[in-house]
Amino acid sequence: MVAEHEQGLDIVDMPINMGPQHPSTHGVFRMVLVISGEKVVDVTPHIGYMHRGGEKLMEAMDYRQGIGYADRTEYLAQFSAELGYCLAVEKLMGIEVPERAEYIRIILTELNRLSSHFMFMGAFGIDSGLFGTSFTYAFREREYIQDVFEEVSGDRLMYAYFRVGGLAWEVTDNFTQRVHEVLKKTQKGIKDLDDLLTKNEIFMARCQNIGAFTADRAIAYGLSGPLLRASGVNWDLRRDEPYSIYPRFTFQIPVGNYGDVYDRYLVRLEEMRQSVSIIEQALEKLPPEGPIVPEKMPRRLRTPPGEVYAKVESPRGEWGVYLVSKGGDKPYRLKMRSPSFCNLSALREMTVGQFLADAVMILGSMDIVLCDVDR
Amino acid sequence: MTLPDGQEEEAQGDAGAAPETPPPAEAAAPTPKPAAERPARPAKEAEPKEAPRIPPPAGSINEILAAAVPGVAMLAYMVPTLQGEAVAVEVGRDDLVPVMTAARDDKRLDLKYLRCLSGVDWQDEGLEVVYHLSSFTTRHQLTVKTRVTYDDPVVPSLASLFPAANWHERETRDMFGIVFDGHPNLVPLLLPDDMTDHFPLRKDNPLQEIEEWQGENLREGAGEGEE
Amino acid sequence: MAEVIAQKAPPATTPEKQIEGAPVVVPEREKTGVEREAERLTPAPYEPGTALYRQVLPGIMQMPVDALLAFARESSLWPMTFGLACCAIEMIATYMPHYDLDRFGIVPWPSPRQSDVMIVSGTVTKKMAPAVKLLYEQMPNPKWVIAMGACATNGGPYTRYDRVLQGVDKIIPVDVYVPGCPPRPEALMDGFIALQHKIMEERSK
Amino acid sequence: MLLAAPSFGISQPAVRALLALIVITMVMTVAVAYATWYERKIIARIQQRLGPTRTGPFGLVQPIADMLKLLVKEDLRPADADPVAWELAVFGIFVPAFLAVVAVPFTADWLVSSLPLSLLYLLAVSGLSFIGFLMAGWGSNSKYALLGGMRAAAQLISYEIPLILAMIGVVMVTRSADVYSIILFQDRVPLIVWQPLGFLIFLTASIAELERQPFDIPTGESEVAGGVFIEFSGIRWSMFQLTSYVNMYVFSLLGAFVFLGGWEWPFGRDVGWGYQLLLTSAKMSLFIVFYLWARATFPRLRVDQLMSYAWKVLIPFALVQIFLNGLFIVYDPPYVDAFLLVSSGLGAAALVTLVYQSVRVKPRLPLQMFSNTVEARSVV
Repeated sequence: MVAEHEQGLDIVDMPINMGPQHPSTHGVFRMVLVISGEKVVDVTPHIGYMHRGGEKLMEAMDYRQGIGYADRTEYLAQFSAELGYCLAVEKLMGIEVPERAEYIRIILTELNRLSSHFMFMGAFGIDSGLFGTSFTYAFREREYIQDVFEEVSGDRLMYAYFRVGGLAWEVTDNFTQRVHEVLKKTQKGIKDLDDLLTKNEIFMARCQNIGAFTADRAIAYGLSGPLLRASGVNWDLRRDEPYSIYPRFTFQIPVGNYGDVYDRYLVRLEEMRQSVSIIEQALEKLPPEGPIVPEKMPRRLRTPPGEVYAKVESPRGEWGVYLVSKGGDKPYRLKMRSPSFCNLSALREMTVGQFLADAVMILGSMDIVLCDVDR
Repeated sequence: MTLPDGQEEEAQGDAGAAPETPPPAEAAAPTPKPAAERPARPAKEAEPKEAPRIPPPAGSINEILAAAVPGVAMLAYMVPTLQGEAVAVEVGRDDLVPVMTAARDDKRLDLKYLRCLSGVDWQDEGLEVVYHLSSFTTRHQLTVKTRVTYDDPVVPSLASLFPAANWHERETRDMFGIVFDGHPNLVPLLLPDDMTDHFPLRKDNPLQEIEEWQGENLREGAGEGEE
Repeated sequence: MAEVIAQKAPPATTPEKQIEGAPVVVPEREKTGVEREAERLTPAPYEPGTALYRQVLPGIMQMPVDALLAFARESSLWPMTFGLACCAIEMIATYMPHYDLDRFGIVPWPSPRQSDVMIVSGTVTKKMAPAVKLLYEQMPNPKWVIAMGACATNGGPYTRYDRVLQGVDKIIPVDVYVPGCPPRPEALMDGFIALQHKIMEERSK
Repeated sequence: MLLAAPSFGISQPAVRALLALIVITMVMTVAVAYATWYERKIIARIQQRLGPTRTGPFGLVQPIADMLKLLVKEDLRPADADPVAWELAVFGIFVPAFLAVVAVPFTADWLVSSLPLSLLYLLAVSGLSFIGFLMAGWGSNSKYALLGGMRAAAQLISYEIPLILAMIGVVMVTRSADVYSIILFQDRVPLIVWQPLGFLIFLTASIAELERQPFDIPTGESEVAGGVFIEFSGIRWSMFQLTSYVNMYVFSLLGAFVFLGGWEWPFGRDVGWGYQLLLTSAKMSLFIVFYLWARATFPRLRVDQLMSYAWKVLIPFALVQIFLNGLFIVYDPPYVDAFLLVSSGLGAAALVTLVYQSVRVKPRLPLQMFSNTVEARSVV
């Protein structure tokens, strides 16, 4: 006869700590998952392990020195961050950027979107279980793009190449021919990754209808970028709040239907193809010569007192800069609205009820950059 | 990238003096350099101290907002954005929630997308919380601001209205000490869990000095690189 | 749950009826968050491991066995998959086809138990420091640390922010410093080669 | 083994078996050490990398260096680990792997001991290893290890059944459970021709038994970060790696002998042990390259998908296979081989299409593309 208390064997939920050091947390992100069996009952994300005060230090630096911090905060889409920062300061100072500098900026930002999405494809393959093959394929292409960035700006990762008012110096003279070469290799790279992952039965089984997120929940949580478009909201800053010279190009904006992990992957894959077409159009229209910095640039950049909220479509979403200035050559307050921070706040609602292995896939599909989350 | 100390001193002094019309209380620049030693700089034209507050043109969304929330004191002015000008509204602290619910639920405004919530530390004019709202259907953009003083930094929380505000409010509390009452889980987000009395982003929190030599006594002979 | 309302200064305890002659009990001031954190940032104790085989065969064939094992250790250095910030992207790039650390026998392993090298690639903030120390202590003994990038060496561009630890050698002993922000993959490989030379010279571990 | 050849003339079988065991352990250790080498080389080549090249010519000294380094690593044991389970876990996994090697006939006259039921013995012994995983998972007292241990137990048990059912199909056709006679049975036609469905089920189940990539959930790197082996370090951990490669050899040999005809098929038995050994290792390496290729290109299945695939797909198909074999063998129609081939081939085709369709059952809407020029209203 089974004793009374033994009949009611209740299953105890086990808290598991996916700690700051874990192969699939894309950096120092910690989440405590409470799981019963394999199902996730509760998720508490802990961030702040990479909070290193980019905003406070930018307040102590003048406008030329602050560009390095924009790079280091969003270290996978550095040109988008620099573009956002420069647009904010130029709007406050009322500077007109010359034509040639605008085109070069757009070409480099879209190339940077390609290299950031390649990094996502590589990391997402590792989360789904591939033993590194997607990483090596993706990084082979990323290295070609980084070669172009290195020839142009002199550094592989931290470019600091955009300056308030235009560019730091002229690009190399075989720039257009080099970019054409890289675009051919990138198209082959996108086709390789597409064949490796998209039609793979196990990959589809692991990604379809996992972590589905409806459109109005996405808007309520302030998601942006591929996550928002995957949920079915047709919103892209390059078209709906056009900045720089994006209205001159024609490209498509992919929007998903189910908002699950597979749609996010497809949206990013489609965005890579669109970026290639944008770069080709920009290369044709690139004026062969012309100034890259306006003639009358003040020696010390001083902004009139005032505030501006400039936003840019970075590969992860809307990367915004809220710049408050009390005059002088230093920003008084500079808040970086990072897309990874807002996308990550919706992790709990996406993951509760899924399996433990899906929690890893959902976190991977968000493509977060930890320095961007903690600034 | 690290700031050369000499240039930083001079920049600190320079920024402190330039913009405000120096009333005596504020004029105490951190390093009172004797004026003679500094090179005489050409007299600069008087820079405008405060941004000009241009009232928004008729028919802009702050009228709809005022109609939706009658009897709320609102100071409205234009704020530049990349696509031109947008409306900013300054609201008192206790009628922040009705304004926000109206902005979100009113069909003509439909501002459902809370883009960014940031705290600004205006030193003597108190702490300010800035909300950037925008809408997908009507393509409106609105900035809502509230001011609180230092000794009573409490702002009603919007976490129930906008789930996006949940993490932003926790971060602003960590950085500025503005307490959002009504917030479901106001535990430190970016700072360690037991640090609730240190606010890094406030203006009175100085940067730390660079230490000359580090890690010399950790391991005997670690420093000299012996053998 | 930390108390919600943040007081600027800890509340002064109201002195009840003071008993004469009783020693005035000064309420020990409740430590602020910063001091509590400073206690957690004490450096990890470094005790060099005593090689097992040296106790088994104390004097016999000392030199060749040392040389052989040092060669074995140097040519199969297993780092831990542990990336902090932007330097982690350059560390990953070094494992990838263009630079391929696998040629040196260097394979990243997920758990600290199976790794010999800890590459600290990125800024060590004061909230992350206890975790880095714990990981260092979990690694089995002949272990080395490579401080990759300016942030791990002395705080780098973020050194003036008070939440950042100025260099990881404040908490764990570092063997090789790789300069750069972020250092190029070739610089990291050079760091590994320098570590290999160091292992060959320092055979006493 | 080598000593069984008449030239050695050692009479007592016990001494001969002991010497054979010693030779087998030596050969297996070296073979396993170089299994790590060529795994890293082949996977690196699939990933367009070079693999170890610096230690010795083509990195040939790399496995020796790894082995030596792990030998002198500090042996850590977590403070609150359960000492009994922790110590015995290594042997719980290590011993069954080497027990299985005893019954494998490498060439016609090279075998440690010829058991009449060697196939049954092989399957039984290789089914023991999940106890070691449970002990390792429970012993190291870490949540990840416990999770990995539970997953390992569930996976190994539920993939043991389709493996055995596939083998029963083979035994019904060859009417004997001894690997030696199964090989002799295939002197004209390898069994894969008559049992393609059995071969497919054996292949999938063997990957699951080895816990290699599509099914490597107990040691899933990205979820449980090394799973069962998370707390083991140094030589203890390398014992686990050693056994996973020994298992890989055993299952490759099993597949080569039972389905591809082993050392018998094209050239027959009397061609001399050199050719036979070459033929066996060629067929074995077919399997090994498939395992490595699967490791480099397949993502990982989720736990419930893995279990449902075993119970709802593999076992029913294996039962159908046995039913068909029984039908044809009992009624013995004139062309029984043709009937076996056709039925099993249809079964295999049905299994492949089921897997292909299982993911595409609900048609997915493709992405909607909005042009950036027209002022598109938002969908919401």
